[in-house]
Amino acid sequence: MDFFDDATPAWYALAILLLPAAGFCWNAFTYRTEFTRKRGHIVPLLTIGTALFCALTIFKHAVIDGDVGDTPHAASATHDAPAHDSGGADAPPAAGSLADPRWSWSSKAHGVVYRIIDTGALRIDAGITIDHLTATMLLVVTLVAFLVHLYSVSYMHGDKRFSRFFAFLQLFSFSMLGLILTDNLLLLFCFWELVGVCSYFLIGFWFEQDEPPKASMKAFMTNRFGDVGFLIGILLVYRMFGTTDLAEIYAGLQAVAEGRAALPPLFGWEAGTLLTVAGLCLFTGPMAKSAQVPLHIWLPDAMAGPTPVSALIHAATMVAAGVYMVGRIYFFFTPTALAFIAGIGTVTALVAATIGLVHNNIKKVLAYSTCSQLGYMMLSLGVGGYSAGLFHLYTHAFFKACLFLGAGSVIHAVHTEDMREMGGLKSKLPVTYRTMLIATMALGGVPFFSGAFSKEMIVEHALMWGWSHGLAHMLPAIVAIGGGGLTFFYMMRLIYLTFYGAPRDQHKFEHAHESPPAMTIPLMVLAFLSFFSVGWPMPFLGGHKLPELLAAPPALASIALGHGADHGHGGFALAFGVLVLSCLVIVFGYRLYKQTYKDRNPGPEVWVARLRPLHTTVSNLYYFDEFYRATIVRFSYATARVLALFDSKVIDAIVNGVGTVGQLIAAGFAAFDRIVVDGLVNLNGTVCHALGSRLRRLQTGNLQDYLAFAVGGMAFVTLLFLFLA
Amino acid sequence: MNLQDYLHDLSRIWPEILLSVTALLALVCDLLQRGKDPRVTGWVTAIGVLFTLGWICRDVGLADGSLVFGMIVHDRFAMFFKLLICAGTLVVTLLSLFFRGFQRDGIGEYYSILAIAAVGAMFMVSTNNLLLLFLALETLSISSYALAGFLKRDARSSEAALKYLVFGVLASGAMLYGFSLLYGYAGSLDLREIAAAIRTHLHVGEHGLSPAGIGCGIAVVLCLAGFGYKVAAFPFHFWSPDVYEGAPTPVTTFLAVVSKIASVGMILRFFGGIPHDGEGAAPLAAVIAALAACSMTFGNLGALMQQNAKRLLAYSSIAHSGYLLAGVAALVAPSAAAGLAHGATAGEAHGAATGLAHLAVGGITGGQAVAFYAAAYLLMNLGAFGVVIYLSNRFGTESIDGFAGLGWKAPVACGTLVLFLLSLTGIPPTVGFVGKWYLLQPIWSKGMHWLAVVLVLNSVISLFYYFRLARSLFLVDASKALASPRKHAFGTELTVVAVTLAVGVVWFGIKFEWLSDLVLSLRV
Amino acid sequence: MQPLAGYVFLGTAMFVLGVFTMVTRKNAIYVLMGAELILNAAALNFVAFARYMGNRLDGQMFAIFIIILAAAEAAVALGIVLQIHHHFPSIDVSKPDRLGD
Amino acid sequence: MESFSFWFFGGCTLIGSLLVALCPKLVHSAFSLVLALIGVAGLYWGLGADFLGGVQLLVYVGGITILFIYGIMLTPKGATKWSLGSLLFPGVIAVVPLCVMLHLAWKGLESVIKPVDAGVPQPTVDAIGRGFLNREEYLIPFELASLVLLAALVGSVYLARRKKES
Amino acid sequence: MISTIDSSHLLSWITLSPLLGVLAILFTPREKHDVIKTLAAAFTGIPLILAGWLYFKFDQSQAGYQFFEDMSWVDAFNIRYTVGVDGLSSPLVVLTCLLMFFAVFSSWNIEKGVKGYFMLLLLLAVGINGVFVSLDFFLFYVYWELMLLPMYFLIGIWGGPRREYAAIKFFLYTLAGSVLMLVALIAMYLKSGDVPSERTFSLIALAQKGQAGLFDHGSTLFGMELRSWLFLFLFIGFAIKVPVFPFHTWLPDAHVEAPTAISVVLAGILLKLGGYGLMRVNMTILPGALWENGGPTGWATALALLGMINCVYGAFVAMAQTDFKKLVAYSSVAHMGFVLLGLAAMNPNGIAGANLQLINHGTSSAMLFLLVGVIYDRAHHREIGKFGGLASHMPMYASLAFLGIFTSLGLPGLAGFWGEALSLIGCYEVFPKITAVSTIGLIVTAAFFLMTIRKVFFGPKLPQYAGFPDLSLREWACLVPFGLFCIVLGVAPFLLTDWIRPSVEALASLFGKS
Repeated sequence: MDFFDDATPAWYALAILLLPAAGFCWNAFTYRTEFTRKRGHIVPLLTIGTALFCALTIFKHAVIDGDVGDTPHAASATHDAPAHDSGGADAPPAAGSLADPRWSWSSKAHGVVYRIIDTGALRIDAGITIDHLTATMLLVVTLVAFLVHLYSVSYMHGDKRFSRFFAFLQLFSFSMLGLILTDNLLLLFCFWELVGVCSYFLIGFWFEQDEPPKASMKAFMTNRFGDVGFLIGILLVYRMFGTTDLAEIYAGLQAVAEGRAALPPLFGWEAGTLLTVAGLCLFTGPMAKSAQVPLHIWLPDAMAGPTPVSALIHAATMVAAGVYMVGRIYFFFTPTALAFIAGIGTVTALVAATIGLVHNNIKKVLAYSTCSQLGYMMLSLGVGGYSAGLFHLYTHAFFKACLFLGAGSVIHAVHTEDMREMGGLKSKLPVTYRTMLIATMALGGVPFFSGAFSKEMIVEHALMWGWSHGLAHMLPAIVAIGGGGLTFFYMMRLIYLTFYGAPRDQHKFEHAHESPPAMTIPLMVLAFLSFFSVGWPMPFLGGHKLPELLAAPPALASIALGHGADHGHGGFALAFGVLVLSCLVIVFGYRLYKQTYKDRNPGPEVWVARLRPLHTTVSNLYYFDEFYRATIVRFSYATARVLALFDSKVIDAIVNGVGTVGQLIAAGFAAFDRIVVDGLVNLNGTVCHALGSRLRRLQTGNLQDYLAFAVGGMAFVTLLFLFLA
Repeated sequence: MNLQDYLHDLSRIWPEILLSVTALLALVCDLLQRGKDPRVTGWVTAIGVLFTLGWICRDVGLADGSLVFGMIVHDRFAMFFKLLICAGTLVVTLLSLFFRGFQRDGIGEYYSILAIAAVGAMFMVSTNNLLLLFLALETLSISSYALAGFLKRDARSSEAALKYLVFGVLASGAMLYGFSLLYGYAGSLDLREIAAAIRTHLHVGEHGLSPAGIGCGIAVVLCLAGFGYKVAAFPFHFWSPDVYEGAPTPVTTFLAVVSKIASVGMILRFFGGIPHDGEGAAPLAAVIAALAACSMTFGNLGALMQQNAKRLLAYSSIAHSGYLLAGVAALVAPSAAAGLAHGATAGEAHGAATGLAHLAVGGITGGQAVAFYAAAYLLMNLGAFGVVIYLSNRFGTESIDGFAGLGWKAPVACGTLVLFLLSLTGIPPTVGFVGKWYLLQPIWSKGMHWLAVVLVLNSVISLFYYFRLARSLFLVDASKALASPRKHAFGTELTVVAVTLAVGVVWFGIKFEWLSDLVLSLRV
Repeated sequence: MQPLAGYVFLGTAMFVLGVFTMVTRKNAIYVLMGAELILNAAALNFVAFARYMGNRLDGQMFAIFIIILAAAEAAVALGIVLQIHHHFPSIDVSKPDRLGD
Repeated sequence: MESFSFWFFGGCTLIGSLLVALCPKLVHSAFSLVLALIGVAGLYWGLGADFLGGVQLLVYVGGITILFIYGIMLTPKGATKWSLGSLLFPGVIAVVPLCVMLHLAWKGLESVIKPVDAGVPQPTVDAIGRGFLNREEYLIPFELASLVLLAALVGSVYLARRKKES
Repeated sequence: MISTIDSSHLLSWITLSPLLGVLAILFTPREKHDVIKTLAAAFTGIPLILAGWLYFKFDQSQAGYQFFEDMSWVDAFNIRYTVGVDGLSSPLVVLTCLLMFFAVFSSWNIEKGVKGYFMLLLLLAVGINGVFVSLDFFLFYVYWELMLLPMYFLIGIWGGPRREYAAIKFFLYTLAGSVLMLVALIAMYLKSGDVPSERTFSLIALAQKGQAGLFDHGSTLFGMELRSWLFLFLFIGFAIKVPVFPFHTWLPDAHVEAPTAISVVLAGILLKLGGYGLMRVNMTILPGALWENGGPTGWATALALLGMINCVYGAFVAMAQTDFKKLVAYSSVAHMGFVLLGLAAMNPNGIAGANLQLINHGTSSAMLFLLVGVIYDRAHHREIGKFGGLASHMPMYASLAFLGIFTSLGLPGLAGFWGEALSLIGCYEVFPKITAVSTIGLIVTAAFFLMTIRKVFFGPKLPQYAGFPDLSLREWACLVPFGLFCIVLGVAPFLLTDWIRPSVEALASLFGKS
């Protein structure tokens, strides 16, 4: 029986999803027990291991075996092509029906649905979608997560909150997997925020120190900015399609693209503007989560968290969730929105890479590298390299995790993160060194390493896009190519400063020793994955390369606006050209590195001196933090303070004052007197009291005054009478 | 002269007769024991008043609206107010009996004068003749002057009496002059004819008021001076804080409750004839509404900073006069519906608004609302003064600061005080709330929306000072209490009185159907 | 027959002068005398109106009761004035001002 | 004759009242009050209220004035400070609006009241006496008046009584 | 409108059984603290059990009123004792019973004036539940005001240093609002019929008449038509309770000064009364004031604008607070803004969101106040700046605090999210710009809560807090149920939305017609 014929995959997926959740609960509720405190890693390892197994199963059936005979969900009844035949990436959609030609499996078709909410208007039926992208992501996440779990057993050994660390890792795994599995935009948002919170707690794991709490808050707040944009995007989408279910959104947009429906008029905007704005709103989420300029500032700071966390969350998975999300709703982006995405990706790739050149903190260099690579991915998605971007996500996850874990191993050995205190560790940490070198090669895009495949695809797409859009649009391609050199340079600089040369801190050097197997085994596995690439046509993939299976959906938004999918596959010539170009750039990067660091001719100091203003700017991270601090942060605090003052001094007073009729009378009574506005409530100095005391002056105690008042009163009443009559 | 008629008429004023006899008995009793033990006199009076009260209760159903002795109306309205007056007098008598300042020899006459004052009050609400009205009013006033000065050793009591007297003489003189003018206008001493004259003259035509209308209005304004003085309404209220503070507390209670309720009854009698078939006296209503608004505002604002509990209650009672007058304004105002009906279907509205149907059409009238509020006011103010007497008896202080923390030392009495204050503020489930609710209905339906808003906002202001009392009593720790309890302070007796009234306040706040039905059967 | 206006004028004058006396003179006896003027003004009005509305009796009756009440009032008033004189060795009505805000 | 009596007694009343208000010396004022009250009594006679005039003379001139004179004796000499300046402001405040009010009131009344000349008034003693005792007329006021007087008597006695106990 | 008529008087029992407790405590000697506390627990427990019964017996497919009781009260004015619940009120009744029960438990350490305290607390329970179940406006009003006095004394006697000020401020503000409501109540009553026998206080009848347009064509007063006056008066009455800017300033004072349990009740339930009232009275009886000629009126826009101001303003002001409790109080202002936004939307999503927000805020803010209470009991101050490193000293406390705070800042998966999201989704359909601006509130809310976490829980251990014990069993038992609610309602919001859906749809169906 075919795996995807019944609801079985849903149970596997649910196991993947819920086992980590159960692990979290176990660790959270038993954290006082001796077992959990000492052996808090056992249950998490079991759950994540099982999840890995389930993910492998799904991957096997969906990708390797291609057990996809089941009819896909939604409006794809017309589509009966087997998944493998979806063939070349970015193939133009068939004319006529714009149904998603890609294979996908939905648990809803098999009755596995969780109706989470139904207000009568908004109905969220949570289901599970599995397609090639999902299956791949599941595998990546569970695998890296498992390895990081394993690594942490040793790395976090002896930490007083050992079990809690695993609890949060579990919670994170749960959220991340949920993010991947869900088929609903709003639920995606939910998991999106949840991973953010896990990240928050894990960054701030060592909260006694000064740095982590600040970094964690910064991370959460920056993400919150993005999330709010995301949420507004969801609101717009809901307003347009009346649903947040991805398949239904797809169907809705499909109807628009096929001319069967029209978008509701909103704000008087036409459909293109509307879709672009919605797309850009949605994109603010990924911008923050995937650390794109200008919302990238949190990622380097997030390195304050434990290194396994950096590897898992801030390198391999969570930060890539933005890219994944853009891929998930790829059909929704208009050309304008995509161009914007490409632009952001380009800037990010460049900016982060340049910062990576000058930083001395090993983890931060890696962080900026991550940032830069995420920029690559966005760039790729933006220029239409759907499969390239997602494939880069896949390769990057492994080699960057490897690098981080390696860095962790180094830090574990020398107890510093500053590369200026390292050097010469090659001999002391051979395994770490070798694995990291392999990962560096992969990251640098050295041919035959995994990174090379994805990177070249990106460059290829960027070139194609630039070619078809005009010269100004070549910038992404230029950055993509040039960035390769920068990347290789700063990575080699990292390797050099860490492992080569003479030890710069003898004391630390002497105490350094290779990490235990629990740490080195994950390193080796990841190094293997960095080298061994499914970028090659794989026999177990039926002779396909993995990226070919990650086919882009029809660009519905573009079609709806009358654009065709306007660039196709580049062909072998281009691919070869790019390969050559990349090699040249890498060689250039290596030359630069060799000249500067190996030969010291001229040494880095000279470069620094020569490029002083540039270096200052870059090493100050382009003053992003300062800018935000001076504007948004300061503005918020100032607003808060001003409003609080306003609240206590003005609103309170006005309401207190006006709330009593007293104020009105007081205006007449005490025009010449100080108008006291702190109201009826304050015992002294209220309007009413001011009035009251003025009234008291009438009550003199002198009888004849009273008589005069009474006579005056009669006159007053008479006047009143004459006036009112 | 037919003896049968004579006896018939007499039988209709049995309560007054009984009370007069009580007064005489009290006097005789005092004389017999040579003024030695005033408490015996007091109990005699109390029993007499109680007996009268019982008689009134028995007679409420018999009221048929007939005219006896040519000038006394024997109707439900009169009986209702007599009931209130008598009940009030009974409680005042009891409070006097338990008042520490009255526990000495030689004041037996007090009870006698009190009873005579009550007789005057009863005639005030039951007559439809200007002469008897004035006479009854003066009976009440003159007795009250004497009562206010009854603590001869206390200079403040004498001062209060003097102020009450002089102010009273001026105000009632002005009223009397107004009466004389109204006599000229109406050509009669009969209140119904006077009311008809007011209605006729105060009709605003297209060219405004006629000279006669203005003159008649001024005459009414002069009368209002006297009425305003009696109920302590702005701008004729100046005497009241001083007198309330200076007079012996039971007398203050009498002035604030019985005298005021009787005066309100009198005002209703006086103006009750004005509304007729949806017509009224718009300018007069406007004047009364303005006075009402001023009274409540001045009373409430004046009360804010008072230190003496009695003085505070005096200002509060000014404010309550404002509330009552607001109801009177609603009574006098021409009905909004009638104004409409004149334009459209005058005939229908005319037909529907006549006779008994006036209840059905207009809902509750201003007069009925005032009557209900008067009942509510009776309960809650008697209660409040009762507890003030309790506190001054037991702890020797009348100042709000002096009350600090006493709530913890006398939780029951002070708890009931909070309840009375709640009722005075007009918060459910107390009778004060129901009263306010009653008042607001005719005010709103007569189109005086602004007055309704002013009224409710005033009740918010009033909360502030009422709850200064509550704050002082309960929000201060018992350990910080300055006053210490005294012996022989009639604590239990006064507590029983207070609790009884408190039960009434809550009972009529929840099950007010009986009272409501009674009030709705009043023809005002 | 003498015009009614004359009597009303006299009444008005007495009333106004009475009020004037009450408001301005400090001596309690003056104040009470002012009160008597006011009462007499009203009584004169009653009698005059009764006469001019056809020799009616009710106005006169009213006047009689006014006199009775004036007497009663004066009696009580003097009692109170005595008290005041006892407590504040004076019968100046502006002296007692212990009560008041 | 009627005219003369009106002018004479009216003049007495007016001058008496004025002097009451304005005389600096208490004794003079008291005697002016007597003059004014006698004037009023005369006016009553002129209006045909013979009994009332008598009562006015007896009760007021004979009774109330005596009370006042008793009160005057309480007053220390020279205690009645008095100057025009101190009177002017409250006086004007009190009197002018009152005059306007009463004038307007009279103007209105004048337009309404229809003088009916019912001829020369008859002696009223008999009618008044019957009225006091007639069930339909003034019996109740009459009885109530007795109560008032009782209360006033008791009250004034109590108030005026020197404390025995002290 | 009426689905089931109840002969078991379930709602009356729920509402009035605490009164029996008041009586029982009244006759208990003052010194027997434990007996009094047990009695209070028992007489809040009984309604809680009955509320559970209510939950299970409630037919979630019906939009009409269930457990309906109707008795005559004052015939002359057609005042009746009418109670019943629908989907809008029944969750709030359950919430009330729950919170009152826990309020009793979290008051267990009260030592001063125990007898009075618990009597007033029980009286408060009567008032609150009464408002939720009343279907007669007069009865509604009576219960509405009944709450004031107990609250005044509970804050005024057992509160913090400025308790007197806070208590009277609370009392005055609320009374000021409710008297205007009284005026509107009377105006509606008088307008509801030409003769007294036709006039009614029944919310059901008034709703029918109002929906038929009875109040739409009234006389104009001072340039505003009667309907607008009615709406304004009622709105002010409810807005003060919500509280809506600019009537909110009583709230921080009252919350800060009130003892913990009372803050819990105040934030957890009392604020809900405002939102509930807006739905039950303003929207149901005067739909025409909000939606006319196929579009929202100025009132609806004003509602949304005020909601926006609440969200943003409340959050910013909260950010500037240094007192933990005050911060939580202002966060309530921000949160209630979402209720207004949801109600202004007048569509199923918005109204459902508002209702969810009511319930969720009821649990999360209650939890936060309990949490503040815990730390105040130990440190005797609430200055955020003076704390630090509490996560090390009191891990269990910190965990629950994180749960509460993240619920409050609207983390998906926890209760707070759904209310906010649905309100925003709903409101976005009608007032997109206002909604977009309101989301600033989300950011600022996150900012100040995270700042609080950083300052209070994170950072190095401070010696002065070294000896602090973690949660006691009683505290734990009070907090954990709320935590569970936060999670359960977060992952299973359908438990609530299914419950309220028919009523929400019925309410929403009044609007949106052109």
